Amino acid sequence: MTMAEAVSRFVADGDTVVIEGFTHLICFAAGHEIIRQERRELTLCRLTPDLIYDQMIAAGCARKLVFSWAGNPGAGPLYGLRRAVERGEPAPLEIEEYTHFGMVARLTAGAARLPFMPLRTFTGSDLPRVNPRIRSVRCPYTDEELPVVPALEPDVAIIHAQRADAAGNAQIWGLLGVQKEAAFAARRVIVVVEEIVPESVIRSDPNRTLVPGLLVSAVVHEPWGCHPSYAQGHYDRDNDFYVGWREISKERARLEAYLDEWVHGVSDRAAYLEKLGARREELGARSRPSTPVDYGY
Amino acid sequence: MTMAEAVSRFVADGDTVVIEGFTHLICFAAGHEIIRQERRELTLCRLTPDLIYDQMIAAGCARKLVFSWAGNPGAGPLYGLRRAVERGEPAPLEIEEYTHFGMVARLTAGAARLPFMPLRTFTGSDLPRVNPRIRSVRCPYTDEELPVVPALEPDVAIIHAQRADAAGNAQIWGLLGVQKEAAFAARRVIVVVEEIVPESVIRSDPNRTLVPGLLVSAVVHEPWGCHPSYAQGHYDRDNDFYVGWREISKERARLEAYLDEWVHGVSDRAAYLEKLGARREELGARSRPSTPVDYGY
Amino acid sequence: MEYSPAELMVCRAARELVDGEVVFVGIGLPNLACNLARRLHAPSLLLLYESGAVGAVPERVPVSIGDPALVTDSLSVCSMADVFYGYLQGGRIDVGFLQGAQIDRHGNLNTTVIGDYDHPKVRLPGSGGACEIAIHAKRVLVIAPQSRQSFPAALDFTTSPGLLGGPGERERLGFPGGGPSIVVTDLATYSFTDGEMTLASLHPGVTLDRVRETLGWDPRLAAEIPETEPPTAEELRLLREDLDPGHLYL
Amino acid sequence: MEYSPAELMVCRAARELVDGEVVFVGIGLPNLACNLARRLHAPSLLLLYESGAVGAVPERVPVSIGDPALVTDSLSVCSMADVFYGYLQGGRIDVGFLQGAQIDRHGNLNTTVIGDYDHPKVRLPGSGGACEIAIHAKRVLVIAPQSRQSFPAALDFTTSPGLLGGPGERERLGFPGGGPSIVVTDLATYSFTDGEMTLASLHPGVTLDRVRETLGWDPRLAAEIPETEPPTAEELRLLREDLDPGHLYL
Repeated sequence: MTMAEAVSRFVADGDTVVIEGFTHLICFAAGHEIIRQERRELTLCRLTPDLIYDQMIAAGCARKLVFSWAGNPGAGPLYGLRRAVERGEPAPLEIEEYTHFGMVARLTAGAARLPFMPLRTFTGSDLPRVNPRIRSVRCPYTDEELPVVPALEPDVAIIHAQRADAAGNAQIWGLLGVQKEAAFAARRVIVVVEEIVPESVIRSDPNRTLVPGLLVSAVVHEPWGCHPSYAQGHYDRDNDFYVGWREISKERARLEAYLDEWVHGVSDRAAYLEKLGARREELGARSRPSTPVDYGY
Repeated sequence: MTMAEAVSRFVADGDTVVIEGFTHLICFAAGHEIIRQERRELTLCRLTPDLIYDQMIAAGCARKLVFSWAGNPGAGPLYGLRRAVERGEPAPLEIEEYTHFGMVARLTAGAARLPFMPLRTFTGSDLPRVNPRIRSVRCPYTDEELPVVPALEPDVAIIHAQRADAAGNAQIWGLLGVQKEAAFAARRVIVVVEEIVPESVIRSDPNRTLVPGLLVSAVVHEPWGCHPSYAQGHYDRDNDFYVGWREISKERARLEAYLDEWVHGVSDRAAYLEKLGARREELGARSRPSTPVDYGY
Repeated sequence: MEYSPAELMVCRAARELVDGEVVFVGIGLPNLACNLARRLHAPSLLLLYESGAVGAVPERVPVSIGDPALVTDSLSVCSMADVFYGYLQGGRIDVGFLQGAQIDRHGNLNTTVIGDYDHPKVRLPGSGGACEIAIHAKRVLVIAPQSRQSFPAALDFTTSPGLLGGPGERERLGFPGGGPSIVVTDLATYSFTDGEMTLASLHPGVTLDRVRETLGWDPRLAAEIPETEPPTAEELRLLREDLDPGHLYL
Repeated sequence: MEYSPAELMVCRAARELVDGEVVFVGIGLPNLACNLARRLHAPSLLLLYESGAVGAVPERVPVSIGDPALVTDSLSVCSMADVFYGYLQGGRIDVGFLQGAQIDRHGNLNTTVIGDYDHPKVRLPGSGGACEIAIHAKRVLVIAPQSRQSFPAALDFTTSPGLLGGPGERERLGFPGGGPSIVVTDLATYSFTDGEMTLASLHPGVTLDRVRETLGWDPRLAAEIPETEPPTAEELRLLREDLDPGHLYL
């Protein structure tokens, strides 16, 4: 399925959307297609909104942001997000804020179809004061009050993986983030991959399958779909782009010019990559293969 | 470290002990050494007590059993356990009983140092009536009552793995059972492995590391340490032995004769294997290597 | 063609499975029924074993739920936390198979004790994953040989809930799954009406009297009670030649 | 030998780390401090990054907490659920590093907003994992440049608890970790006595007046206030030649 078709069929206005990936495997290709298709009123959830949600917020896709750390990792603020929160530009943005652990626990609960998860954090912080969704239960064994967070069950999760078979059985290595939890928690799952492989490759290492095909609504083959994020074993993070985002995003007009040129101005990811040109050669990965294991009996 | 030393140093009378592994990677070598060293008053915890706990109970090591399914998988009852429960032979055995999900949740809570975990099971069953440790909490979002189980934090967990480095960073493939949860839940961890490998092998596939060395008190190199259980990629399950256990265990005297011959009668695992002889050739695994992945950038 | 009661039970259960469904499989007859269905009308049936093997394609008859043959070439092998939290409680299982040492008219199951819990006559294995399968699978297929002992008027212990006391009880308790949809014994099959096992078909050669003699209560009868369709030659060939050539279970 | 305030801060923080400890590492100065300690007195320091890399041995300066160089050749790479449930809440972390846009005298930290939460003057990134590191790490090292803005009398928002209102409060709330043990700024280091930041050493060339001018309260003073030991030539060589040759952070 093409990304355009997957977004058209499985991402609707008003949806709660998770495009996950902790630094690693953030599917910019999907975010850009959502911008191009002008989805509106989305509730965007991610631990780290990162540049991708900064762009989607600046493009007017979002009504609300659910998150735990909103910065450009190692390179400053997310100005698109800040303009929305501080000044309501281009539209007001409601925020619902947790800690990383809180977001992990919310997706863990969602994946297990539990209404809540207990966790030991928040105590002594002002976060529960500004977020009434953070509550507590009394432990029936120790009688202590434990903080809890509510399940997060997105309408759609978009999960980038290094490889999957045609049915969407997806294998991920390197940083795993909350990709598995997000997939199990979601009502619909779009799996985007660097490589579609024969089922026999997946079956040769079944422990590596993080998202089973039975959860998957659509499989999209989109090589380099994460740039400027990265895919271990395929291409490096484009740190220069991340650092440069500070200047691009600082002024609303310049950020919008970026979107015009690099999102609206290209028809799909292939066109984006063509425009990216020689940068890809600099980012390509050197090989560091794993030692195989043996599944025989 | 030898198994004798590991058991001597890290398993004490009265301890709560978990030797885990769901069918796969059950460390009989450790169980036999505990019998040889005549540990007493243990609280033995496992989802499936299996033959190993049947033997340890018959040998008089256990005061209490915490479990969820007590049978010889596919081959009848565990008579040693039944004699202890039904007739108090060789000693009365207290039991504390859950479901598989309940035991998984107990170890999940223990691994996270949470006092309890919620889960949707038990409702409509008589199990909560006979096990007052199964309780409930009210969800502060949906107002429903959810069953909960208390954390299980064993004094010692014994985890068999296919390979580890000298520091105990252990990699497991095939059935994973609750090996990770048991290791994180325990105060002390003994890792037993088929193969000690250079650290570089572990580092070549870091996602495969299920038990990190920082949890590990002792690393024991004990090839074929699981027989008659199995190790994927190394040797098959000795199904004939499992089926034959029915006849061995049926009479107390015959079971004790088995222990005399195969446990007390051998000094260590090497002697057991020598006695096992040619059976090992029949059980050796054919090779089915995984397709490597690439960790480069 | 001659066939055994176990063969009939497997074939009848296999026909309950719909292509594309996700089945939580047990060892023995359920495993044979699933693999038979996969060879015939349900090639895309997805088999998930309690041990964590998803999309297993065992090359030999698995002797245990953790047989290494269930791992090799599976689509995914996950932890048991994922099995129970992610797949089962996550609502991903269409069909579960259960057996029971005792089964009552509402499809409630006992696999824990015969006699008193604290002073059992016979100590049985316990729940394993049965209680949660009974609660979460969208529907449950029960396979068990029929006798007055195994189908008593009242259970000694309820391990896994079926339809509990009758219609509406599962809904009242908020159970996500629908509970037992069929019971296949060596004599007959039963569906459920008004929350109670209802004789739906008699196996070839079995009389209504024989059924009554081997149940702990007088069974409710369907309006029509046809003969259970016997195994086909193709089903028997697959079972005997491919699926259980060593007669481990049949 | 000349050195920058950041170099001094890194070297001073590195000396707080004990060989064999498990450190929850952040990017920037904490990462440099940990890798410096690993090269000198703490070769067995185990570095765990929030992103799930355990025992990382980065071949280049990581630009982000999820840098691929933290993954390649790590001892283990796990899910974030394992990081927070297993390692952090599981009590496996000896040392955490925290920074803050605002820090108060009790070591409480604000990384959320300047101004009112609902109408912020400046919206900061938020907690990330800081709040749970502050609660669970056995001790916390705080590194931050010092100014009246960053060390105010009262925080605009408490993101991550330090010693809260003072002695005994963490214990009363059942916090597993001990909270901040040291604050290293570009001017001085502070330990904690009676739950309050206490000036413990002045960096070379810094006066007590300068410290007082750049804190939002009059600081408690240790009985003796020595000069902070400056970086050694070997520390500076490692930092400049090996650990941050591109001057990304220094």
